[in-house]
Order: sequence, then structure tokens, then C-alpha cells
Amino acid sequence: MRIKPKLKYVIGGAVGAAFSALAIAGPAFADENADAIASLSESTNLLWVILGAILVIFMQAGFALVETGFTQKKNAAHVMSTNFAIFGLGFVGFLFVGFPLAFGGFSYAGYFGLDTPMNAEPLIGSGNWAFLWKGWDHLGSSASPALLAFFLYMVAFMDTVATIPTGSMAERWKWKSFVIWGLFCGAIYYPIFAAWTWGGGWLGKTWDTMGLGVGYVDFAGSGVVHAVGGAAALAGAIVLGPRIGKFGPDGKARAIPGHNIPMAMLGCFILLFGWFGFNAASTFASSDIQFATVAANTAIAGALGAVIGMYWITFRTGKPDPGMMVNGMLAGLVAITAPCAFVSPWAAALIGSLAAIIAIEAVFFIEKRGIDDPVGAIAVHGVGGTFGVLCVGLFANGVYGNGWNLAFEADGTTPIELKGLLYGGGLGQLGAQALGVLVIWTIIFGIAFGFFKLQNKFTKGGIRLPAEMEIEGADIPEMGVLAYND
Amino acid sequence: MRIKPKLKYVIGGAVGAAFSALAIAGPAFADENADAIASLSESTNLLWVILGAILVIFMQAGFALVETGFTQKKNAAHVMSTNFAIFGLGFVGFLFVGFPLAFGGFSYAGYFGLDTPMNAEPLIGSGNWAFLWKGWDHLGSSASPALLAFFLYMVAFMDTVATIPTGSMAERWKWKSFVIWGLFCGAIYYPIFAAWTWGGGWLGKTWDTMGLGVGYVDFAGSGVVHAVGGAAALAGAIVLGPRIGKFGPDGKARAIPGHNIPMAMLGCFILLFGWFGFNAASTFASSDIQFATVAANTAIAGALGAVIGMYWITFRTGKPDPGMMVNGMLAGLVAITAPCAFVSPWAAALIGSLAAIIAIEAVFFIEKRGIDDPVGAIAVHGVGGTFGVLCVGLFANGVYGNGWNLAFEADGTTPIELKGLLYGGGLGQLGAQALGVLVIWTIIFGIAFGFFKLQNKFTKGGIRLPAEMEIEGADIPEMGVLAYND
Amino acid sequence: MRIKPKLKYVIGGAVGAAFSALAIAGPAFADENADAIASLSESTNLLWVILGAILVIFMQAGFALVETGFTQKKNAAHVMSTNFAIFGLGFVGFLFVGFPLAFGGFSYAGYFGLDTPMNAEPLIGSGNWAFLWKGWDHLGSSASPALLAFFLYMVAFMDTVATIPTGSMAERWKWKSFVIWGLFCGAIYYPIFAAWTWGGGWLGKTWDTMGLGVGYVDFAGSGVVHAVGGAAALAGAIVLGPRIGKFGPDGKARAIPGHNIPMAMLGCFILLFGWFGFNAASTFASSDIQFATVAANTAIAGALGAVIGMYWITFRTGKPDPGMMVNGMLAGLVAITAPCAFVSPWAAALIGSLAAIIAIEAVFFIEKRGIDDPVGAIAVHGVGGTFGVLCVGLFANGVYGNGWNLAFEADGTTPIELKGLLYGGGLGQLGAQALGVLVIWTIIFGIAFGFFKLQNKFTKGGIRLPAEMEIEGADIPEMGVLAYND
Amino acid sequence: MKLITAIIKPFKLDEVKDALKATGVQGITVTEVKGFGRQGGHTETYRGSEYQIDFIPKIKVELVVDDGAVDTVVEAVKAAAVSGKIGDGKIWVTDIDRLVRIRTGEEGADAI
Amino acid sequence: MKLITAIIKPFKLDEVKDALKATGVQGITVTEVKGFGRQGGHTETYRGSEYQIDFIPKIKVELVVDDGAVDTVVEAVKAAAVSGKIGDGKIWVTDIDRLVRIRTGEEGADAI
Amino acid sequence: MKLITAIIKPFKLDEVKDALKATGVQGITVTEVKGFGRQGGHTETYRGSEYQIDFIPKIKVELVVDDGAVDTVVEAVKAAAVSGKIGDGKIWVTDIDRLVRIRTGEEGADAI
Ligand SMILES: Nc1ncnc2c1ncn2[C@@H]1O[C@H](COP(=O)(O)OP(=O)(O)O)[C@@H](O)[C@H]1O
Ligand SMILES: Nc1ncnc2c1ncn2[C@@H]1O[C@H](COP(=O)(O)OP(=O)(O)O)[C@@H](O)[C@H]1O
Ligand SMILES: Nc1ncnc2c1ncn2[C@@H]1O[C@H](COP(=O)(O)OP(=O)(O)O)[C@@H](O)[C@H]1O
Repeated sequence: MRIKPKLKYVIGGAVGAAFSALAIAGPAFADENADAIASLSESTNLLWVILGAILVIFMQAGFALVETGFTQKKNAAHVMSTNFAIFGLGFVGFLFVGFPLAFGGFSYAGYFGLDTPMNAEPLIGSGNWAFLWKGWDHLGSSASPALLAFFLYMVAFMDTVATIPTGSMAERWKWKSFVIWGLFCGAIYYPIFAAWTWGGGWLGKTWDTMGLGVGYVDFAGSGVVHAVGGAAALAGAIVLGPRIGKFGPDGKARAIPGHNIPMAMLGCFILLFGWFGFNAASTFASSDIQFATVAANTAIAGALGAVIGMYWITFRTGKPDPGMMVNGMLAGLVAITAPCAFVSPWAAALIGSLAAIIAIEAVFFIEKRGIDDPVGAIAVHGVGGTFGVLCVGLFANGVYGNGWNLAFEADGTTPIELKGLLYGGGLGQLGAQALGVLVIWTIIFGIAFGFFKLQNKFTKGGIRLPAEMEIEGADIPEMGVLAYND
Repeated sequence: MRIKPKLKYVIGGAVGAAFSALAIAGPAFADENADAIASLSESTNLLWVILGAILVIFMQAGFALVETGFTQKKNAAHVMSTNFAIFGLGFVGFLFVGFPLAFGGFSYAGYFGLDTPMNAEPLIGSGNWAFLWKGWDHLGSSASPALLAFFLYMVAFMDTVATIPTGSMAERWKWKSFVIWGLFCGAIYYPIFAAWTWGGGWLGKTWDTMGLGVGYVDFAGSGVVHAVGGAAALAGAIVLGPRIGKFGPDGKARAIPGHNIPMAMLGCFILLFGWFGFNAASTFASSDIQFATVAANTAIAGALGAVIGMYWITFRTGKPDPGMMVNGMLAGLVAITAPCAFVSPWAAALIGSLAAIIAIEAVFFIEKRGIDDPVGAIAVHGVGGTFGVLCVGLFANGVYGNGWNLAFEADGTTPIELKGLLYGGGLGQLGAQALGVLVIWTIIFGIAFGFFKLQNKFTKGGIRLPAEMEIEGADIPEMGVLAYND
Repeated sequence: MRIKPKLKYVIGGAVGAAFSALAIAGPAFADENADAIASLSESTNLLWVILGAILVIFMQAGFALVETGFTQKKNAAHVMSTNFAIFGLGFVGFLFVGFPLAFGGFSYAGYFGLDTPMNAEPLIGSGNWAFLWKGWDHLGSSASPALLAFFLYMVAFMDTVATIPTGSMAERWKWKSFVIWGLFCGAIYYPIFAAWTWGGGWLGKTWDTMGLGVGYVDFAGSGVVHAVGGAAALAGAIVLGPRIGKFGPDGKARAIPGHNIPMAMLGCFILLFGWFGFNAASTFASSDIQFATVAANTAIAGALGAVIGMYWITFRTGKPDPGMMVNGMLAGLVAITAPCAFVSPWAAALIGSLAAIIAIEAVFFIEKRGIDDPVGAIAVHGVGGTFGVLCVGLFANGVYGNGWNLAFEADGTTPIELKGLLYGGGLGQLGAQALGVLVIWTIIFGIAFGFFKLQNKFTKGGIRLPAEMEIEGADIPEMGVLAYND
Repeated sequence: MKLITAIIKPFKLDEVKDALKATGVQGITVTEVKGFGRQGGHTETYRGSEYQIDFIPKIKVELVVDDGAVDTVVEAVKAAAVSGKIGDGKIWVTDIDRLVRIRTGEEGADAI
Repeated sequence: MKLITAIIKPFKLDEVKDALKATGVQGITVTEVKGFGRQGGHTETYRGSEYQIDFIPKIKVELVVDDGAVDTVVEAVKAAAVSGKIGDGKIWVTDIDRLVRIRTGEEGADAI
Repeated sequence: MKLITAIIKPFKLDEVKDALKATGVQGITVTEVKGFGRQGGHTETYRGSEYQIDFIPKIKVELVVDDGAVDTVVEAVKAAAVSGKIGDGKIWVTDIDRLVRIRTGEEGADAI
């Protein structure tokens, strides 16, 4: 039973602590060894964070291919370009505004629910390798490598959120309106829920304030990233309305096959690859070997998602639809993202399987409501992510994560156990998770919806492409070039 | 001269051992340091295994692109989908059945040639970070991170085997028959030879039982993975028969150009990338710095394979056929996979060069026999892998790997040297390797052939697509959607 | 303030040194611990180098996709194949000739400006993990893992140089002429400037010989790799002349849209991914945690390059041209490559932004001169790289890199500070950088130009494809197969 | 028998097909073509240089009909394909000497 | 001179080409087209929704022949293209006023 | 009215289009086709086996002109498309019964 100190994002915590104790006890030369060990441990931990960040950044390519492959040829340059540009747009918003908001928050203490001003005392830290944030220090010469590693990992997560709506809103979204979303997401949208959970905000404290398990737990972001992205994807798809021709005169959904199935499948493989950085590197330390369990659970959920997705869609419509196989694997990956460190492999298999079925059914459900999501982003990220958040409250096995969110029993020393309903944890943890879900689908969804509605109102002609451009394809009028030329 | 203890898959062995000795000797604070060092070493080793596993899993994308690029447009969704689905199908078979079979084997002791029941004593272990397997423990709460890392690495290797036949059998294989292959390969087919070699089985013991070198040696699987996959690829291609139109009325092979050459080349680059995980992470420890030699040898063999392949095909047919450049690089990579840790760079260059020539000639040879392999899987993996296995017996230089398979001289302390024919090792090691090759191409091939034959017999209409579907393309009838839509 | 010992490429330096001091002081058991720490540090450092090498090798796929996507369908197999084959061709040249030339140089001491014969004393080394080079030892049994790791990293950098001209010379370059370039670049062209800078040559010594800052500084190769590659790209494009139809009868450039925009964007994402290996692993040690700063700066420059590139081209031509977004990101990445370890994040943001604008303007400028560069390689790598080299002299902040190139003040103990003009470093460092730039655009460019001119003269029919083949497309006549077949 | 050839805007294909079905037409053959006409092309810039997009994607619909059906069919196509904007396309009618259904060998009106 | 146009199933192209060669035809022009006819389309599901595949890939073969050769050629195409299953396609024959070989400027039968 | 159909080499399209513009032609329709003719195909090897490239990419240009314009147009195409090498292609002329402009419903010469 390993205990995680304080907050999620601590580098070199465990070893560092061991070292501190040691440093006091031993003679001079032993101190030097202990020093070297601590330094080595911390540099290796940092390496893991950087490798994780790189893998997550590469997921952008995966999203781009999945979304472009699942949409029409006439818009391929447009869809691909939104997925390309979002990386930089979200990045810029986060670099200058969002990162301080999410993980500093000293001047927003009241508003965002963060109660420890960053400039007074480190919000997130572990001795000399602390993640500190003081104003815009992460941009100046005194920015430490550790702080920048933390930034890089976090910016990559934010970009995943930003890119999810480019899927559900594809093929009918004006470029210039999209650009504003990118900046907004990086600067404001993503940081809010991130601050409330990973940034030390009130949702992580509900173990104390409301007695809910160890408070809201989301290991790598089924909720913080995927459901939050999925909520924006839903809001955007509603505001834009369905593509011309998506629904017949009878209101029945008509399929508009993606223009390049192998492209989408390649994208899914890239996502699977990057997901190991997303989940396993969220231990934020290679010295926390739980990363291996996380990696295996991630693979198990993705594999089962793909297989059960294939069987489920064959059962539902008669053929192993490639699009749904992709969605099945992705749903498995999305759902395991929150619980990956806390559940047993059998549970990972079950979570992946159920997620695939739930996401496929969600595709049907969403279409039946007249909402057009060309790539299934709402079902996979929104619904799959929501399911994943709840799974922590169901399947957490108490082996890892006890004392998460610095949750201690009244005695102040016994960490509260992180156990789901099935492991005798009762409804507390499930309650914390359900509360997070509720916040996402009310407040966070509301913000996204309000943003798109307002933007739609104040943009001349709205944020949707003129019908002609949609019909002819957005590539020439918006990007100046077709995706494919002879 | 470094000695590897016991079996291939040991994490943290060397450093762990050093530490144990130390732990006894030193005073209290020294113990703590030694403890921290051991822990750090082991966590870093685990990180390397996980990174390796991730890279190997990403190779699925490479296989998918190579195979889809080299086949026809009308089947592109089908070929891509088999390569996509195989990941999950093989995974499920291995998770629930194959992994215990290959690396536990306690109840199969007699049958599979494993003589140490897993539940009695760890078959593979190294102190407190042991890879243990007891029943289905890898699925439960007590599964250790190390065991799961081992599982993840191994499942990725198995999937490589599973995906090889999707190439040779492409464009004429029924989806529902393919699905059963995927499950069978993960559950039964791959585990057999894996158990006999890496799992502690009889082939690794032939140093003792038959006096053959250090017994069968296959660093990362030219034989265990590639030749075994190639054998199934051959069996499947024979049972299915050639594609309609592949052979003219005169019996002469006609080329059916792949539909997307850049796609295949991208796939080959992804395979090269992933191969570093395949080979270099097979040290199973970053503390065993031979991984650097392995990585360099891998690159050298791949590069030489591509260059010599280009020259050879130009010499044979007049032009630097892109397909054969790809096959040349892959053949070099396949062939170096077994000997990569044991040979000098010059030998890696030679092995890569010869492998390319051999694989290209094998393509000609196989086609002349009337066997249709759209992507060259049999030549590259089967023939190239066989050549690679033998190369250990020819080029092993005695620098690394002595005492492999826990092979000791009669005195019980002197490790037997791992030396090939060219380094004065005589015919012993070559004999062990040849025996492995023989087993693959008789027993293992026989199992694959029997499987496909039986399946063909008991499947209504056989495992081959009806001629009409083959002619029209499998995408619509099997997958419900074309690969490329406007 | 961290000091880097001697030359750029030292593995395990810092920790190794700490350890040496310690080893003398402590009692026996402490020695063993210190030994284990040093070994662990060094193996982890090696792991980082290998991971970096793998990432850089994967960049080949990125280049291949960008260049193929930006050129015409009728040449897609040809362009892709040059990018594929260059990996092996350059590799072979470097393995047998270039590596000794660049990093050994004992017999070329006078000519290449290296003054320490390798066989007398290690040129680059750090105790027992030294990078030694003695003749062709890197090919033999005594090649150490560390030497091979160094080779692998370096060969990957060389291949980047080799592949840059395949972009600017695409669609009109004879295969057989291209092949010779590949070998020449690996064997001779790249090693020259590499020897003069990273190999210990005279440009790194100009702090001593000319009093220029700490001498020429190029962390990961804006100059050594990108500008050198860009110079060859320019030379080749001039010698070949523009593609038929590129310039109208009026001399005005006409756009020839690339055949696959999503392909090019995928390539750009792969390049971004690999670039983290290119830059961050150039610390050559994970124990030097500056790699985290480097990674963040790399991402920042790339992101800003993409965003500012998008705005700039929209401002210039009215639409967010996907091709220019790609070029913008790449220019940002190229430009940050030299200064990435030495500048603050705000400067990285500025460098990336300016690089994008400069590269886009350079595209216009180059076309106006009648030079045809189908993919913008000259602008991105040549111009962007040149700008990046100069940025070290402008933005270096003095936090890291002091004493680079073993530059010490007259007292022999105070490291010379690495500070750019903006941080009060005066013109010294800028002078060293400007000198490097001058050498690249005179001597190095001259060598490339001479090479292509001579080759053009002595090749029957010249190195350019016959007009008919260019018009019909090079795929069938040169490669024997179209890129895309039905 | 007559061969009716219509050049239409791509997104009108579904409507034209439905209109033809409604008139009892049982078969048509469709080709992706590119048209150059009054609609004109436009100039785009790519990587900073301009290029001319002269040719606009169109769909060619061909169908063989009995002489008596020509007027109805032409009307149906016209009605379905018209958007009133430049570039709507053309319809032309050619005389056919002979028509054969490959499957049965039927000729003439029976083969339609 | 006559222009013979045949709509055939794609996989029959090789056989038709060989048959035409055998009758002495020296040149043909081939286009990928999509056909809609009695063969009907079919309904598939993609990502759970249905869509109609109305148009089936076909090949259009066009060749200009001398009047005297029309019957032989039509027979040859028919024989080679027939599979007996629905959707085998059509052949139609149109009159040609004039034929020019661009390379030489030859006209009429010489230009075939 | 006449329909002029020309099969030309792909890289000649720009020149042909410009030549036609010069003669006052206002619209053309272009299709990518594959040709088989005297030019012959060639044999390539792919992955060691041979394959026949019988069909060579060509462009089909179709335009409807007034009877009086036929000669000028044919000459213009011929002059622009000729390279003198084998495979330059053909031009043929067919009679058109009727022409309709979809946008306006104009018929005959007005519809060109
Ligand atoms: N004379 C012609 N011959 C053949 N096709 C023509 C001719 N004129 C126009 N077309 C075709 O009809 C399409 C529409 O014609 P255009 O002149 O642009 O507008 P409109 O149909 O409104 O007259 C063109 O894109 C072209 O494909
Ligand atoms: N009236 C027609 N005009 C033009 N093309 C037709 C016509 N009828 C059929 N075709 C073409 O012939 C193909 C085959 O026709 P179909 O009615 O499906 O079967 P069959 O050839 O057996 O009668 C169609 O796909 C279409 O391309
Ligand atoms: N009889 C024909 N009917 C239809 N198209 C033809 C005919 N003969 C040639 N063609 C077309 O014209 C092209 C050029 O013809 P070919 O015989 O190769 O050379 P040339 O034009 O010099 O006579 C062919 O590729 C084909 O598309």
C-alpha cells in the first residue's frame, strides 16, 4: 500500500522524502551518496515526465488523422488544419494565461476555489525540485527545468481538450471562429476544471468538506480532459447544428462515410501509443512504479474496447464497422484514464469492454437526438470519460492511491483509503466522482455552451460556414487549397 | 564480459544482486542508500521495459500501413481492419490463456516441456521484483507492476506474430475466419514456441541435454516471433491459395501493385522506430547497457538491408523497386533481431545486407512455387527470421551472453561461452540454432497448417472469401464501407 | 549556474565527477554504493541518448511525409523513395567514413582543424564511459555500448542533413544522381562542419583564438544540421533549375499545390515529436536536467511558429495556408535548435515567432530569385537555421552553458559566461555565431555547389531528369510503379 | 433512341437521380468531370504563389432513353439541376443508332 | 464511322480489351464511371446509420470504328463482357461525322 | 450543333484550353480517361514480377459548338495538342440534336 503525498503532481516525492530522513542521519560521505541518489531519482523522474509529455503531444497527430479520416474529402484540408492549428492556439492561450490560472491561481483564490496563494507558499512542491509558480516566472530566466517539465506535460493535456470539439464541429465551422475557441480553451475553458481538481481546488477537497471518499479522483483525466472536452464538443455541435444532409427529410440520420478509413485507423494507433504517456507518465515519477500497472491497464482497456466494440457493432448492425472499432478502442482508453492506477487488470478489461458498448450506444442515442457528431467525439470523450470517472468510485481496489488528495482520517495520520463500491468503499468515493461529473455537465458544459452561443451571436454570419461553402467543401474557400491535388 | 543470470527476462538482476551483497555488509545508513539505489535501478529498468512495450505496440501501426499499402485499394478497409483488430484479438487470447501458457505453465509442465511448476517456485524471478506467475494472478489486485510490465512487453511480441499472416493472407481472407486466428494465435499458437524457448522450456536447455552451445538463443525473437509468424503466414497462404489473377494462365506470377506506396513506406519507418523497443528493450533492464549496442546493431542492419536491397533489386530487375527497398530494410531488421546483442557492428552490417538479398530471392522463390504473398511476409519474416536465428550460431562474438540460459560448464561456475562458428565456437551453437529452426518449420508450421486446414474444412464455404467478393473488393461486403470515399 | 565540462558530448560527466571525488574519500562499502550510483547514472544517461536517437531516426518519416505531401502525385513514389533510401545511403557513408572523419579525425588533424589525435588520447571522454574512437573500432567487437550510442545519435543527425535537399530538389532529380549525394553527404559533406564544431574543431575554439564569447555554440544543430542541410538544398536547387512550369513566361512564380496536404501535416507532427529527441536529448545525459527546459523551449518555439506563421500568411495572402502553417512550425523548431538550452521561455516564444515570419518571407524571396524549392526546405532549414544560430548570440541568458567549449577566463578556472547581446554579453558571442554562419554560407555552401556542379557535368545527361519524365512523372520511369494504384 | 448527356453541379446529383427515377428512368451512368465555363475559375494562393483553379468539379450524367421520353427527361433534369446560379451546366441530346443490353443481348427499346 | 460506347463491369475490362484486340481494334479509351440501374444499390450501415450505395463502379469503354466493323466489335464486347448476372451493362452506337488523328492530321478511316 | 470530343495527352490540357479560349470557346468539359492505342503500354516489374501498364493516362475534352465553328475548333485543338509523337490522340465530331442551358433554359446556339 503506497501513499501519495498531497497532490497529484509531485516529482520525486517518495525518494526525496526517504533521502531527507537519511541526509540528516548519515556521516558526510553518506550524505554525498544520498544526495547523488536523490538527484538521480529526480532527474529520472523528470525524464519520465518529459517523455510522457512528448507522447501526449504526439497524440495531436492521432486526433488529426482520426477526425480527418472520418470526415469528407472535400473538407480534408480544413479538418486537418484545425487539428494542426489547435496545437499552437491552445498552447498560446495556456502559456500566457491558462497555466497560471490552473496551477497558480493566487489572485484567483476566491473565484477558482484555490485557497493557497502561490506567491506566498508553493501550492505544489516537494523540496528543492518544487513545482512553484509565481506570476509569469515560468517565462523568465528563473524558470526551473522541473517547472517547465510540468508546464509541458500540462499544456499537452490542455491541447487534447481543445482538439476534441474540432471533431464534433468538423465540416461546418468557420476558421476564424475556430481560432478563437483555441485561444479560449487554452486560456480559460480548460483551466477552470483543472484548477478545481488537479490545481488543488475544491473538488479535490470534498473528502474534507463533504466527507466523500478521498475527494474527486481522476488519475489522468477521463474527466478533467476527456469529459470536459466532450462537453465542449456537445455544446459546439448543438450550436452549429447538423451538417446539411445528415438528417433526411424524415429526420432519420444518414451516414456520411469518412473519406479515408485507413487514415482514421492509423490515427487511432497513434492515440493508443500516445495514451501510454497520457496515463502512465501521470505517476509523474518513474520512481513510482505504479506506472507499469497503469500502462498495462491502459492497454488492456483499449484492447478489450476494440474487441468488444467490434462484436457489439456486429451484433447491432451486422458488420464489424471499422469506425466503431476505432471508437470502441478509444472509448476503452478514455474510460480507463481516470481509474487506470487504482484498478485491477480484470477491472480494466471490464471497464474497456463496457466503455465500448456504452460509447457505441451513445453514438446512436446522440444521433437520435438530432445532434451531428461526425467522428463520435461526444460519445467517446464525453460519455466514455464520464463513465471512466465513475469507475473510480466503483472499481478502485485500495491498493494504490490511499491518502490521495492528502486525505487523512480525523487522526491526521491514517490516510483515507481509496476504495470503490465493489471493494467495500461504500458510496463515498462514488459520490465524489458523481459530483465531479455533475459539475462537468452543468457548469463546465454551460460555459462551453455560453461561449459558442455568444460567439455565434457576435460573429457576423455566425460561427457556421455559409451553406454554399459547406456544400462545395471548405478547403478552397477557407484554406485556399484542396487536400488532395493531382 | 558480462554474464546474464539464468533466463532472458530478469529485471534488475545485476544491480539487485550487487545490492544484496552490500545490504548485508554495510551499516544502517549505508543499507538505506543501497536500498534506494536498488529501488531506483529497478524502477528505471521497469521504465525501459514499459517504453519498449509501447514502441512494440506502435509497430502494429507499421504493419497495418505496410500491408495495406502493398495491397489493393478495393480491399484497403479490410486489410487495415484486420491489422487493427488483430491487436485486440490476440491480446484477449493472450491475456486470458496465452500468457499463463507461455510463462507459467505449471499445469502444462509435461506437455510444454516446462519442468518447474510456477506455483511451486518462481520460474522467472529476481528477488523482490520478481516476475511471478501464479494462476490468473496477473489479473487480480495482487498483480505487481513488474509482472504487468512483463505481460505488456510479451503481449506486444505476441501481437507481432499474430499480424504477420494478415499480410500473406490479405485480400481473400474471410473476416470471421480471421477473427478466430487472432484468438488462437494469442491463446495457443504463439505461446507454444515461446514457452519452449523464453518460457524456460526444453529448447533453452539443449546446452545441457544435447551439449549444444548455451542452448537455443534468440535475443529478441527472429525465431520466436518472426519465423514463427512467417510459418503461419506460409501455412495460411497455402491453404487460401493465390489471389484470382495473381498467376496467369501460363502459371507465371503477375504483379498486382500495391495501392499506396507512400503508405507502405511510412509503415516501414514506423516499424524501424518500434524495432528499437523490440530489440533494445529486450535487455529488460536499462542497467544492462548492452541495449545501446543492440540499438546500434539494429539500425545498422536495417540501413544496410535497405541499401543492399535497393542495389540488389536494381541489379535483378533494373529499377530500385520501392516495395523491395521496404522488404530489404525489414529483412535486415528481422534478421538482426536474434543476434543483435551478441554480434559486432560489422557483423550487423553483413547480416542486414545478406538478409535483404536472401529475402528478395525468397520472394522470387516463393512466387515460383505458386504461393501468393501480397506483402512478402513469408520471405521477410519467415526466411529472414530463420536466417537471423542461424546468424547467432555464426557471428556471436563471445563478448556478451556467456552463460545464457544459465548454461554452465561441468564445474557449475564457469559460464559457457556464447560463440558462433566464425569466432571459434564450433558447431555447437549453430546446432542449437538449427534445431530451433527445424522445430519452427516442422512442428510449429504443422500446427499452423493444421489449424488453417481444419478451420477451412469446418467453416461453411471455407475460410476464403467468395470469388465475387474478392473480385469486387472485400470492403463493402465485409466491412460495410469503402476505405476511400469522396 | 551549471558548468558543462569540455565538449558538448559527454555522458555522465557531472555525476561521474561527483562520484570520483567521493570514491577516494569513503570507506569500502561507500565505494560500492558510489560505484553503483555512477553506473546507474551512466546507464540512464545512455538510455536517454538511445531514446533521443530513436526519436531523431523517426524524423525521417516526418521529412518523407512533408516532402511527399508537398509535391505532385505523379512523383509521389519517387519523392517518398528518396526520403526512404536516404536513411540507408547516408548511414552507410557515415558508418564507414563520416563518423571517423567527424569525431575521430586523428589523421585529418591538420586539414579539419582538429588538434588532438584520437589515437593518442581520447578526444571526447569522461572516464570509464568514454566516447573513444580509434580507427574503425566502432565496427569491431571492442566497440563499447557508449561509443555505439554516440554513433547512433550522430548518424541520425547526419541523416537529417542528407534528407533536406531531397525536398528542394524534388520532382526533377535523377535517382542515380541522388544516390551519390546520399553517400557523399554521410561520408564527407556533413562531417566537415560537424568536425569543426562538435568534433572539437577550430570553430569551437574561437573563444581562445579570436576572443569570441565561448566560441561557436550550437546546442542541437540549427547550424550544424539545418543550415548546413539548407545550404546543400540551395546549391542543389540552383544546379537543377526550377521545375517545368514553375515560372510563367512572365517569370512569375506559379504555385504547384502539393498533392496531399494531410500527409504533409502528419509529417510535421512527426517532426515535432522527433524534435524533442533532437533537442532535449542533446544534453546527452538525463542527469543534466536542462533537458526539461530544452523540451519546453522546443515546444514553445514550434507552437508560436505555427500560430504566428498562420497569422502572417493570412495577413500576406488572405488565407491560413496549410503549407505555410507547416513551414511556420518547422521554422520555429529549426530556429530554437541552437539556442534551446540557453534561452528563457519568453525568448523561445519570440524566436519561434520571428522564425516563422522570416521563413515565410524567405519563401517569397527565394521564389522571386527564380529558385524553385517545392517544399520550402531552403527557407525553413537554411534561413531558419541561420537565424537560430544567431539567436544564441542575442538571447543566451547566462544561466546554462557557461564554460561551453571548455572556455575559461585567463585565470584558467573561471568559466567564460555564455551571454547574448540582450543579456549584456556584448558582441563576442554574436561574433562567434556570425562566423559560423559565414563559414556555412561560403565554404560549406561552396562544397555543396561544387559537388552538384561537378556531378552534373560528369553525369551523362546531367543530374536532372529528362523533361519528358518530369512531365509524365518520375514514378514509372524511375521507380517502376506509381505511388497510387487502383 | 437518344443519349441525353447532362453536366450538372455535384451536389445536385441526388436530386437529379430522384427526379429521373420519378420519370421512370431505370438506369443512368455518371462520371466525375471538370468543367470550364462562364462560371470562371478563381485564383488562389498556395505557399505564397498564385495559381489558377480553372476547372470546377462537375458531374456528367448520361442516359439512353426512348425517343418519346426525351422531352420529359430533359425537363426533369433541368428542373432538378437548376439553382439559377451561373455554372448550372448543360444538357445535350444525341442520336443513338443501336443499343444492346449485354446481359441478355436484347436490343433497342427493350435494352434500355 | 461509329463511336461504340460500352458500360461494363470493372473486372471484365481485361477480357473486353483482349477480345477487342483480337478483332483488330487498335485503340480504345476507358473511363471510370458509376452506374445506377436495375442492379440496384444496397444499403450499408456506417457508424450505426444507414446509407445508400446507389452507384456501382463501372467502366466505360469508347472506341471509334469503321462502319463495317461495328457488328463484329459489338459482338466481341458483348461476348467478353457478359456474365449473365444483372448489371452487365450496355453498349450503344453513335454516328460520327469526322475523326482526326492529332499526331498526323489524318482524317476518317485512316485516323482510327 | 456539334459535340467535339478530343482525347489528348494530359500535359497538353493547358495549351488546348488556351487555344480554345482564343477561338472564343466559352466552355468545355474535361474528363480523366485512360487510353490504349498504338502508343502501346509497357512492362514494369513490381516486387519482382512483371505487370503490364496497358492504359496510359489521357484527357478527354468535350465541347459543344455551333456547326460553323467546328472547323476552327478542330484546327485549334489539333494545333495545340500535337507533339508529333505517337499517342497524341484523336478528335471526333458528333451531331447534337439539342442543347439546353440548365440555368436559363435557353436552347440551341444560345445555350452554348
Ligand atoms: N460549350 C460547352 N461544351 C461542353 N461543356 C460545356 C460548354 N459550356 C459549358 N460547359 C460545361 O457546363 C458547365 C457550366 O457552364 P458555365 O458556362 O460555367 O455556366 P452555365 O451553365 O450557367 O452556362 C461548365 O463547367 C462545363 O462543364
Ligand atoms: N438507360 C441507361 N442509360 C445509360 N446507362 C445505363 C442505362 N441503363 C443502365 N445503364 C448503365 O448500365 C449499368 C447496368 O445496368 P443495369 O440496369 O444495372 O443492369 P443490366 O445491364 O443487366 O440491364 C448501370 O449501372 C448503368 O451504368
Ligand atoms: N479507335 C479509337 N477509339 C477511341 N479512342 C482511341 C482510338 N484509338 C486511339 N484512341 C485514343 O487515342 C489515344 C492515342 O492513340 P494512339 O493509337 O496511342 O496514338 P495516335 O494518337 O498517335 O494514333 C489512345 O490512348 C486512346 O485513348
